[in-house]
Amino acid sequence: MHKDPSASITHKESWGTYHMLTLNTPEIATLAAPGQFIMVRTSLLHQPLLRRPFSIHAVSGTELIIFFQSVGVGTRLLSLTNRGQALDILGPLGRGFDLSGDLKGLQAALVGGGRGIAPLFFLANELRKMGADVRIFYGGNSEEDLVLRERFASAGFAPDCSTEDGSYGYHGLVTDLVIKDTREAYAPDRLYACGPDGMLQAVGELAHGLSIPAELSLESIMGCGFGACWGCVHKIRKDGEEAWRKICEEGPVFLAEDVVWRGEDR
Amino acid sequence: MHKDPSASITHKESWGTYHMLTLNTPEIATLAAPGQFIMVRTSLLHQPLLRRPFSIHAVSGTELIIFFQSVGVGTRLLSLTNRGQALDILGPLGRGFDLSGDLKGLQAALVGGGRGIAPLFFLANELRKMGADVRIFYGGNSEEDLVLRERFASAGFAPDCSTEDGSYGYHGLVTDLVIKDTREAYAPDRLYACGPDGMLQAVGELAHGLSIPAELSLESIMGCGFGACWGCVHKIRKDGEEAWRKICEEGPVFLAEDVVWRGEDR
Amino acid sequence: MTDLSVDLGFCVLKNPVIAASGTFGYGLEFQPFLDLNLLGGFVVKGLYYDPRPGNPPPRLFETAGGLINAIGLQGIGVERFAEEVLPKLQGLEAAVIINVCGDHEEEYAMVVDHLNGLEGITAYELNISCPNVKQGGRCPAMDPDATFRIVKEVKKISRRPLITKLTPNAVDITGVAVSAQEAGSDALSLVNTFLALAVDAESRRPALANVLGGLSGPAIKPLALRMVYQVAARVSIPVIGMGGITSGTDAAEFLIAGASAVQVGTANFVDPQATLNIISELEDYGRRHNIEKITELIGTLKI
Amino acid sequence: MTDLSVDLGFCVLKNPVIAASGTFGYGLEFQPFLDLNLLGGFVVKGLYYDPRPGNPPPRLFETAGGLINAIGLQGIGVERFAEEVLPKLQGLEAAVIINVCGDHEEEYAMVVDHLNGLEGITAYELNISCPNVKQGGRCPAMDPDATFRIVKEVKKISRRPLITKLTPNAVDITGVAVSAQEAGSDALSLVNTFLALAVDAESRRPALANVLGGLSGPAIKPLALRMVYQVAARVSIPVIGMGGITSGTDAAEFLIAGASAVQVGTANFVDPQATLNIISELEDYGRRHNIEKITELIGTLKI
Ligand SMILES: Cc1cc2nc3c(=O)[nH]c(=O)nc-3n(C[C@H](O)[C@H](O)[C@H](O)COP(=O)(O)OP(=O)(O)OC[C@H]3O[C@@H](n4cnc5c(N)ncnc54)[C@H](O)[C@@H]3O)c2cc1C
Ligand SMILES: Cc1cc2nc3c(=O)[nH]c(=O)nc-3n(C[C@H](O)[C@H](O)[C@H](O)COP(=O)(O)OP(=O)(O)OC[C@H]3O[C@@H](n4cnc5c(N)ncnc54)[C@H](O)[C@@H]3O)c2cc1C
Ligand SMILES: Cc1cc2nc3c(=O)[nH]c(=O)nc-3n(C[C@H](O)[C@H](O)[C@H](O)COP(=O)(O)O)c2cc1C
Ligand SMILES: Cc1cc2nc3c(=O)[nH]c(=O)nc-3n(C[C@H](O)[C@H](O)[C@H](O)COP(=O)(O)O)c2cc1C
Ligand code: FES
Ligand code: FES
Repeated sequence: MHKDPSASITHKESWGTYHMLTLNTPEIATLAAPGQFIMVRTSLLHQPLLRRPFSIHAVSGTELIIFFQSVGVGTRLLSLTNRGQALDILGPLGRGFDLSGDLKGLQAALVGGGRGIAPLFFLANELRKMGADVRIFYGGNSEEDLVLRERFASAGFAPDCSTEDGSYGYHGLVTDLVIKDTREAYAPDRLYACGPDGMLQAVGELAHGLSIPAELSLESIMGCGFGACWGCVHKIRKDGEEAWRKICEEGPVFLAEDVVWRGEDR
Repeated sequence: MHKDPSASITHKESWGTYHMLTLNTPEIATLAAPGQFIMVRTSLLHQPLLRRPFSIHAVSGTELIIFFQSVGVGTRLLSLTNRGQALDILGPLGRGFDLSGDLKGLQAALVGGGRGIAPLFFLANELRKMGADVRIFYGGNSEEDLVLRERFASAGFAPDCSTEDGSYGYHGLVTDLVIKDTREAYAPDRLYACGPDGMLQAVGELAHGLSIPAELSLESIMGCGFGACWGCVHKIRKDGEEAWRKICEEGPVFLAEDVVWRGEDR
Repeated sequence: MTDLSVDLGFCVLKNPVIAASGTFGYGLEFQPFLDLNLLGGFVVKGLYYDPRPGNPPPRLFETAGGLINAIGLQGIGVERFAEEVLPKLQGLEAAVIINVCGDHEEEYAMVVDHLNGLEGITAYELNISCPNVKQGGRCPAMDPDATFRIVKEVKKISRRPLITKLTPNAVDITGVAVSAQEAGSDALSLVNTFLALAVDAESRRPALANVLGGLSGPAIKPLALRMVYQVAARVSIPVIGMGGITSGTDAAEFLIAGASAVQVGTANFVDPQATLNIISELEDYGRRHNIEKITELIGTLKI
Repeated sequence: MTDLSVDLGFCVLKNPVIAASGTFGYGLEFQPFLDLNLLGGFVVKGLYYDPRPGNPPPRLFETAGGLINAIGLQGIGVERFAEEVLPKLQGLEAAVIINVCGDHEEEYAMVVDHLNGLEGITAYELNISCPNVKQGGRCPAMDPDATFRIVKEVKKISRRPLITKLTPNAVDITGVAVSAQEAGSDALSLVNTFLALAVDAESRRPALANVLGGLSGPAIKPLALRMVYQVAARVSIPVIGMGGITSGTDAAEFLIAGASAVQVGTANFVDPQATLNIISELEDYGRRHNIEKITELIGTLKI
């Protein structure tokens, strides 16, 4: 966990509302693991006041990449930054995906919705290095959301795509695409997912039905990102006990079976 | 008085902490007179909240120029804008210098301190058009403050300069330079000044001593710039009565003899 | 197209957006920028019986998302207002509301009495909540009993509907609200500015000549919204909400929290067309949410 | 070089910068970013006798220059704190202050009683001012009498200095301050967060699950500064000021307004090294102004 007050932007790419920034930040890049995130200060003034969390999309040497969608004031300011500028960041933060044990031959299904695809690139690469067989399921509202298709493809992870409006790939939810495939011939050993809550919940149910584990990367508004504010909690089961646990510290990745969704707990 | 939500920046020039922006804003440029100002929104977020006032430095056709020093958060943001961006501005605002009557042959002494030089370029040009004889006195803390020297010179108004640290021109206050010249041979008919309060007060006293009129352009923190908030007042004598009058509406230019300085009124 | 009109009981506004007192001059200052007829209404600058000199400068100081002011209610007094300003405000479609001030109960009554006979006024807004004038920022609206007395007194002689404007610096704003209602106020408006201090660390002096001032703008929105929510839950007369409104969404939030209309203050300085933008954003909001009448929003916060 | 140390009467701090409760975890969370020994002190997260589950999310909402929180004082309770956390806080040069909470008078006493026997604690800060837990945000510090009773009760059994933390939502914060002093409080800290509401206009729901929350951050600085100024003028015990401090200049402003030390809250989230930056900016300020001892600043506002 480090603070780098001047992580310089060495590369920037944009597709519509989606943007990718490469940051040179040796200490943080070296420590990063898939599923972890960084907190970025988007303004030095008091608005936006708080840092914003972004998953680590990829790491190479002293550089780290974030991939984000412009959805509000902080991400808009970030989308206006340019090569050569420096960002004030904290990281790497949180506990990422579980890469312990022997993963050789593991059938890994990675499910990403919209900007939720961000951490799965890093994860896919690490899983492959460890001998796992990786498939990417990539969903969005429409074709314009699937901007990382080619990046995944040229890294050797040609994704199975879906769009809700049918403009590209499977017409429907990405989770329905995964379900369809598992009904046909695909038998994953483990699911990994990042995206909106509804999607995560569906992935958890699918994993439960298939009796396989699923790891979900949760989102929440974060006050600090390093466990100090207790603002980012989600209800999590642990040792049989349900409690509000900090996503930034114990997560953002949790086992689906431990995640209690609203409604379940009331 | 117009609002132009998209006055585009067509040219930008910078010297250290000083900057010049040329804005294309047909309606406002056409109406502008020397001594008037515009209110510029420096951020679309809530910090800085209020617009910032800037004198009209020059006008040509549909374009208008402002010249400013970066001294705080708003001017810093403004200094980071680039050609092609658009600014949200109001103008032209206030009552400028008095250019009524026959000014042919008038010996006009224009005294500017630091960023206070801004409106005097516009004024100098108009006075010359009307047949006046213009001399510019330009003061600063040091040579780095006199960034418009050449601009004035190449327009035919080679300025008499002073610096407080003696790094360029007369060593001392610009008002002392004017006083020195009037003691020697120079006999101005009218003084025009813009700069810090102390300088304006000294110019007023000099004018009083010479029994000539002086017009002073006052500054104040402004809430609105168009007479709605009553935030920008200065004590002004009018018809024998002293009252807090709005700088943005009745000024920013006042006759020195009407301006009541702190101390005088207590 | 959403019907934006709201009925306050004593008058119907074409839309719920009113420009707030002290931030809209006498209305006339905004005519270069907008057609006053497009507004739900506007409240003129606080009016005392006699002309008032106001406070010495500096009178303004900007803070994070906010503005502190200590204008000290500089104004032309009721006679000059009646002669020079009011004639220019005749025949408007927007509600014209007069912000009535006083140093004591009698002065409020004197202002109202003078205006009672004149045309072109929709309602009075009793400003018993300005924190700048009296020492330490005290004002009648800080106390339920003082509020009751003044409202009762003025209501007795007023020939027009009475809106009582509450201060957030009250001992208990809901208590004061209930008092004002019991004394016969036709509506409430809240909030006025929050008593604030800014210090210039370089000179070790207060940033404002008056020492204390009133904080307004986006910084106070969450506090104002809370107070509007609490007060609207306690009274049956209409509540006009304000504090930091700069967008149609902000206005919608106040309506949802229980306000029947809103006022827009500081935003008028930032953008003289702020009220118009808010009205059109409120229209957009209505369209997006399929709202037939904007009044459907009022007090619908789902707890 | 300016001497930054301040003597609060009951303890000497190496500098006047204290991290505020609820924004600095148990201190340990900040060790990756700074050496705790460099701080004047820090206040741990509010501690009840028993563990507390806290409020459901969303617990945070950002506003213009501010943050609304309704954490609901989630915490591990005094026993686990004593076993798991306190041993790690031994031997620090910084003052370690425990923020003591309770649902009723007895609970405050129980917490203090349990901690009295343990090492490594400099003082207690009585948090009678958290607006989140009870319905509608009420708390003892809103009332001078309730404050007097609790402070008196706890002071009786406390073996350590007592700081009473005041709420800005009080009926009259100076009255409460005087009560706390009369009941024997050794110092006061103010302000806690301001009761606030945020509404999501899209869903027409409150933005926080708890409906109401507490506003902190730069947005409240002018209000906090005003209260510190008013309270410091009325009491003789030291006042620890806070509310929106993010820079050394902000800290200097609070000292000038009458605070003997300051606390830094929300800024710790924005920058985990905020306290260190503030300390070094305060040093710069001292150097620029030729101040020998930072205590020379306290209460020097020139009116
Ligand atoms: C651990 C973690 C990792 C994330 N990684 C990525 C990533 O790799 N790429 C990416 O595009 N986004 C990511 N997000 C979401 C991203 O942080 C938010 O989109 C961002 O904070 C929005 O900031 P804003 O100022 O633009 O939006 P705001 O103006 O603050 O709000 C706009 C909308 O976004 C929602 N929002 C605000 N903050 C968050 C948040 N922290 N999480 C979720 N929704 C939020 C608001 O409720 C609102 O609906 C991640 C979030 C978390 C918690
Ligand atoms: C009619 C008028 C015309 C002006 N013309 C010019 C110009 O042509 N060029 C130029 O460089 N400046 C001009 N100024 C001053 C300019 O408006 C301020 O420098 C600017 O508003 C500071 O904004 P900021 O956000 O950068 O500073 P802030 O961060 O707000 O404050 C920095 C410092 O500037 C002071 N300040 C803030 N606002 C004003 C203000 N309105 N007037 C004076 N001091 C202020 C503050 O007290 C503080 O000391 C003019 C001011 C007025 C009133
Ligand atoms: C410069 C200024 C002057 C004000 N003058 C008055 C006034 O004369 N009478 C009054 O009732 N309120 C006055 N107010 C308060 C506003 O009407 C409004 O209640 C307050 O600013 C909160 O709204 P806002 O955050 O939208 O500005 C004034 C506010 C400002 C900023
Ligand atoms: C997330 C959060 C949690 C807080 N928890 C506590 C607490 O447990 N006890 C307490 O006395 N104050 C608590 N506070 C209030 C702060 O200590 C401080 O009084 C307030 O935030 C104002 O200071 P600031 O503007 O610097 O944040 C909390 C504040 C925040 C933002
Ligand atoms: S974001 Fe602060 S504890 Fe998780
Ligand atoms: S700046 Fe608002 S009246 Fe002059």
